[in-house]
Amino acid sequence: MARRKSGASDKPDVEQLTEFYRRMLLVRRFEERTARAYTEAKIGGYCHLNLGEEATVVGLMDGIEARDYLFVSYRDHGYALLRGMDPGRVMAELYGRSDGVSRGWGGSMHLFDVETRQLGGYGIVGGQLPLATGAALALQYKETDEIVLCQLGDGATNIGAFHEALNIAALWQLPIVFAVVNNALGMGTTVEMSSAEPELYKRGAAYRMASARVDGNDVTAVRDAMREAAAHARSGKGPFLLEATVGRLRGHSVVDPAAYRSAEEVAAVRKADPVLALHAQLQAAGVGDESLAAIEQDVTTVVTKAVEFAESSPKPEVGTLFDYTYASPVPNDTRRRPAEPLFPEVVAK
Amino acid sequence: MARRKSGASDKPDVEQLTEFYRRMLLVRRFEERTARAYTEAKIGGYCHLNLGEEATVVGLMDGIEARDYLFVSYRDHGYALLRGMDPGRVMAELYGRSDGVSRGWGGSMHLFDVETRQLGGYGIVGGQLPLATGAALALQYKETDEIVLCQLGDGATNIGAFHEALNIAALWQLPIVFAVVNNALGMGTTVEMSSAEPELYKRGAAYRMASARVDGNDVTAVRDAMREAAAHARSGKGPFLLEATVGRLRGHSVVDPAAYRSAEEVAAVRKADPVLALHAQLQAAGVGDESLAAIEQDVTTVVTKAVEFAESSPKPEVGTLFDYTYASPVPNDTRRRPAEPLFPEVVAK
Amino acid sequence: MTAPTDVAPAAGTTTMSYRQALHDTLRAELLRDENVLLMGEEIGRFEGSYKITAGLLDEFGPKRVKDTPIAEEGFTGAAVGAAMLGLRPVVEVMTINFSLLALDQIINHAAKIYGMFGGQAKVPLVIRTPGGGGQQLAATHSQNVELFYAFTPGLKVVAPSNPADAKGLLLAAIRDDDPVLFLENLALYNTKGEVPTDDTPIEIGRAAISRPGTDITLIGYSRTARMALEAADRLAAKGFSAEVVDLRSLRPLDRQTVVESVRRTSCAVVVEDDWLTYGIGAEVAASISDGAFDWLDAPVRRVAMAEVPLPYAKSLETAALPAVDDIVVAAEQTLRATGRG
Amino acid sequence: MTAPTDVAPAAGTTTMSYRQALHDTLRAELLRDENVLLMGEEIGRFEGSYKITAGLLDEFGPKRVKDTPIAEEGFTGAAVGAAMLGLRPVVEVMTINFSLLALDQIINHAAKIYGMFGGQAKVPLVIRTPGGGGQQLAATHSQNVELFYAFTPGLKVVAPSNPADAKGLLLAAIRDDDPVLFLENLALYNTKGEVPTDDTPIEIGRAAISRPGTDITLIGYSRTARMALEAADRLAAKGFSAEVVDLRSLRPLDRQTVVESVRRTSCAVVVEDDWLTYGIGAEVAASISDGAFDWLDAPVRRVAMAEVPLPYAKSLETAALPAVDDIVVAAEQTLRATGRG
Ligand SMILES: Cc1ncc(C[n+]2csc(CCOP(=O)(O)OP(=O)(O)O)c2C)c(N)n1
Ligand SMILES: Cc1ncc(C[n+]2csc(CCOP(=O)(O)OP(=O)(O)O)c2C)c(N)n1
Ligand SMILES: [Mg+2]
Ligand SMILES: [Mg+2]
Repeated sequence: MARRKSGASDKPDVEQLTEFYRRMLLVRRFEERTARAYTEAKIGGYCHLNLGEEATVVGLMDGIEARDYLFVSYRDHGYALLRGMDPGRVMAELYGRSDGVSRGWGGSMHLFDVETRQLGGYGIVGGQLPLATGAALALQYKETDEIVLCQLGDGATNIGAFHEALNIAALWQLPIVFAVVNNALGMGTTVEMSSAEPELYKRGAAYRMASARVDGNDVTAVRDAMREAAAHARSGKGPFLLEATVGRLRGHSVVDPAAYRSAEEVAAVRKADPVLALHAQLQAAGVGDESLAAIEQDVTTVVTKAVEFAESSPKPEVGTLFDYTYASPVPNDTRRRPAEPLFPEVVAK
Repeated sequence: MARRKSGASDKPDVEQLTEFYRRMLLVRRFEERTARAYTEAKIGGYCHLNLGEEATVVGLMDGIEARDYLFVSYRDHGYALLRGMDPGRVMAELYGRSDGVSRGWGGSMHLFDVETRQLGGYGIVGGQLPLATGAALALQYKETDEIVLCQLGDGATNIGAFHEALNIAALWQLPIVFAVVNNALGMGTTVEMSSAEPELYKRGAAYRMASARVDGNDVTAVRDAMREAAAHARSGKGPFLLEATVGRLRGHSVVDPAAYRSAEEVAAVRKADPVLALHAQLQAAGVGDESLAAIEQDVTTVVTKAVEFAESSPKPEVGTLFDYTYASPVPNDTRRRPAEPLFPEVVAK
Repeated sequence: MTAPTDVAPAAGTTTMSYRQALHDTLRAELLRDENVLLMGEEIGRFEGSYKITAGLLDEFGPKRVKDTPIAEEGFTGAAVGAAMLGLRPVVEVMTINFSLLALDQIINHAAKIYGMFGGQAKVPLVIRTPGGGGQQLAATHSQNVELFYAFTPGLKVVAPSNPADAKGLLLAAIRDDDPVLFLENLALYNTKGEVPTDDTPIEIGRAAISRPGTDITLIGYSRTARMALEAADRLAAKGFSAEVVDLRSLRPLDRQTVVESVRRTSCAVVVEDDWLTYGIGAEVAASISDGAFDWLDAPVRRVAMAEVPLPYAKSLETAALPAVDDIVVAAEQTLRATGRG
Repeated sequence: MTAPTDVAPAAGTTTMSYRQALHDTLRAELLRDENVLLMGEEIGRFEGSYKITAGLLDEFGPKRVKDTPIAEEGFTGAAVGAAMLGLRPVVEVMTINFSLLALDQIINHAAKIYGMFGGQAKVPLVIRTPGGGGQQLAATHSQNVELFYAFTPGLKVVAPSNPADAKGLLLAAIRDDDPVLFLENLALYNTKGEVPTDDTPIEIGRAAISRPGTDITLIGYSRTARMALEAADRLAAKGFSAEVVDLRSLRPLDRQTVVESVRRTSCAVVVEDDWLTYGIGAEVAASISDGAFDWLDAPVRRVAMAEVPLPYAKSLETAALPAVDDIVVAAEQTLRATGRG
């Protein structure tokens, strides 16, 4: 399939677009706040933001159903928010607090919530692909009409797990959509430096897998493409490879100044900023500045409350350190802190 | 590119074909003798034969130059013979003797010879692909006009290393040809059960890599296709993916009775036997039965001598056990046999 | 239901091979729980590289017995994902050497998912795979790398040495909610033994004293536990009473049973099929020195592979691998060092 | 040329960071030998995830400094193949966690090629990779799995703890004809020290006594060797003289230096950044118990990570990782057990 745009036939529905705007703005403001918290050392580890990818995140999330399962990369905050996780619990996870969605064990890269069926954030590039494929196998096995959406970055299409997972998914005709969010960069390496076929959706051909590319700055186009891909997978036609082209507004992670990017490149990405573009589109469609400001206000309140919640959530107790090694209890598990001897009775003697 | 046959324009040269026949027959008789030696327990481990693949092996080996490098899978005996290794030393390797091409350390799956530039036989499916890609990188780095030929089986196209290696080779435009010998089977699993795109040469598309399929039972067609692919790689146009379709005359390895194959399947493969077909073609072209019998005789002599050489070659001395752990000497290497203590002085005390 | 009269009659046993015990247990578990499925290369149409799954595709069909492409990382990872959604996949990795291609999915994913997400998702997965040298398969096909899994918290690792344990531990592994690496051994498949007819799992994490003795403790697992029993026979003929501890579980490691045995015997030999330096035996030896420090009369000896990439040639391969003789020699030297030999 | 007058003047030193020592050595080796090339993810345009290769792409161009796709197995294996043909690639694997994706190429190929083919092809390859927890990177990004490489014959594994060793061992690794796993550590990159200005490699396979002492031996490598020095300072303040052994090389392991130290001090604490059970320290402890059996006055203590997938939350991460305090506590308990504390 060729590149897709939201066509003239899909009359933009202002109410719907306004709602999309609200969601995109939530991601935008949440991520900006996250960046600040990171520089204030409230958040540790690696921290990757969805800034610039808001239209894609919102479009993908609107294109699947609540009963579907989601596996994403470490660039996962926006998905979590739009899957319906409580922003406070998402922020608490970034803060490493016990009310975090992953109880503080995962952090920014590992947002997981059984309720909303986002089965992780994964920090190993490509690691989520075999898992998501297996989840789709379980759905096929159980004969449900649920599907799996597996998000990945452009750089992840070069790793072996991509090939193995897509081949298996296509071979077994599994109900899964692989969504490549192509922001044209790994960390600082461009997609052309990494992929011998930089039009990534074309890689579906190696598995006879249906595929398409969509403009990831166009929220409606992404939503529509996602719906089609989901319908394809849900109807038993097998997996689908969807590529959304987006821009990355900041560095690879919060700490990356992105010195390797040219001024023109940065300017082009800024120019295509999907949040600003939608703001302008709504203004042009007659949505008043007050309405837009009210949205801004609502979103700011949500983000502020999320931070307050995170700040006040307790740090995990050291006594819980050995609570999550095994799900089935087992004798002789070694539960000692670093200075503790294996045989205290021998040491005490 | 589409499937290739040796065209009417390439008038079959009887002398050339007779020579090809001699080589194919060498592989055939060597492998039959190997099977016998294996059942006589002269050869250990796993043992995979080229029976049915003779036209492809001969065609590929005739299509590259002596200065080119070769990496192959564990199904490697025929390549070794046609690369010009001494059949006695090849058989000695299968016997695990010190005159073996790999000094008895590798066995059937690991035939290696620096002289003839066959840089291994590899037992890990797909393991040779990154290595071969790196060898091609070295050739490009050194600006030689040599190329690498990397042979693999159809089953190997599903493993991650295939994807990573082909992407890197194409991205860096390396001088390498990947030759997939598609015998339609992994061990007992068919190519359709394993590859979502069973026309394997089409997988080149995922890397914008030139590719073609050739009838692997047609020795001239394989030779021609290999020459074209090699010329492509040698001229700096980047890698090439060549697929040769063949039949497997026996089980996956010597011990496999292949009970999973239908009688019709086996009959079809037997009917297409490239050695018998070329024999008939030569007869039809007027080559006399005496000449053909003389070839048979020569080949039998070579194989018989190879076995004699192997039988008489000494077994590796136990004293050489620690000779090949490291190329650069190093202090404190642990060189002990299983019953030896680490600190003999403490035990002796 | 728990009234004394309901107690089952003492279970009978049948003689069968290690292979048969595995096959029958897989079949029984497929029958018992429809969430159990088998996945792996060549397990269906080819009936398994070592024929453990023979007949199961015919009986259960391709939904329950899935032939996979050659894609260790892909299908092992898919099994992890399927387990997250409640299936109970039993994966066969053809030999432990090939498991290295799936290591990221096993160590970075299967072992991490329960903990890294704060206990939200279980991974009830079994990975069956044989180790073992001695078949002239050369350096890349003869490794014993169970260490990599035994080292990793979040995984459980079991290594049965006989048909009864193969059955009991496989039952436990399949019914466990954590990822279990189930180590088999090429050299054990044809060995025979008595197997209980009833379906009682063996608790993961407990060693067994497979032969009681008083003079020295021999410790092994998988093939080497069997070798230790043979060595104990030979030592008995020489007048020494060796106790044999079969670790059975490598993670968790039952240090207590090992240490208590050595506290009784005062000396020990650890037998392992992997390389000595950093091998499984290092932990066993260190734990003994730790927990039985005041009881030990001689250093703990380790009998292990020579530290080389295993050669193909039979002469060299045999020289590199531990044999029963080696255990006897090491035990005698150790007994001598204690002054009792 | 070897006349006494030709002896070089005693080399000077410069203070620099561990990062700088690595950077400068890579640069010097690129200048010295045109067969040396660097490969890895983000080492060029991005200048390295931890900036070790900053500026090198600009200086040497894309032929010598190759940015690779995200394909650990592919590019590591390509480096092995290039090494077989005489190049001397220095690969950067961004963190040791990701090396698990290349394990097949490292263990089944790089480590096997010289032996399995009877010594016909050398693999002069260096794989540089940092380990280390403590950065709140959570379970999959905080592992210390050097064990996997240290266990494997055919590989050499070095683990410098200070800038001087970083330089000397990197020189040795690049000039060595075998595959060398060069372990760095996230927590060491910014540490400083004196680095010799001359280009003398440090022999692989030898430990160093980084601080002599008489009462107890503390043993570490990489970050933990540095921690052991700090612990020795603290112990000195309490009146104990601790000797510190920095292993420097994990394979080969210099047992002799360790054991001789313990024969002098009669007790030891091993400090490691990995999980205790089956960790690097198990071999060190077992070797000591083996070689210094009659000299040891107390069990060898191991200070190591708690055996859990490392949590993200700072409170839990700190509780799970070894600290200098832990070494001091273990050393004091050990000294007390010897009756000297
Ligand atoms: C297997 C593995 N290799 C390397 C890394 C380090 N790494 C983290 S993110 C990243 C770039 C990924 O790029 P892409 O897939 O395009 O995703 P994006 O960050 O652009 O969303 C790299 C190399 C990793 N986490 N895992
Ligand atoms: C990574 C890995 N997985 C599995 C195996 C076991 N195995 C050996 S050969 C083989 C089938 C390979 O089929 P194909 O690539 O078509 O080659 P053929 O044997 O047909 O020449 C398998 C699964 C292996 N050696 N390596
Ligand atoms: Mg990207
Ligand atoms: Mg095949």
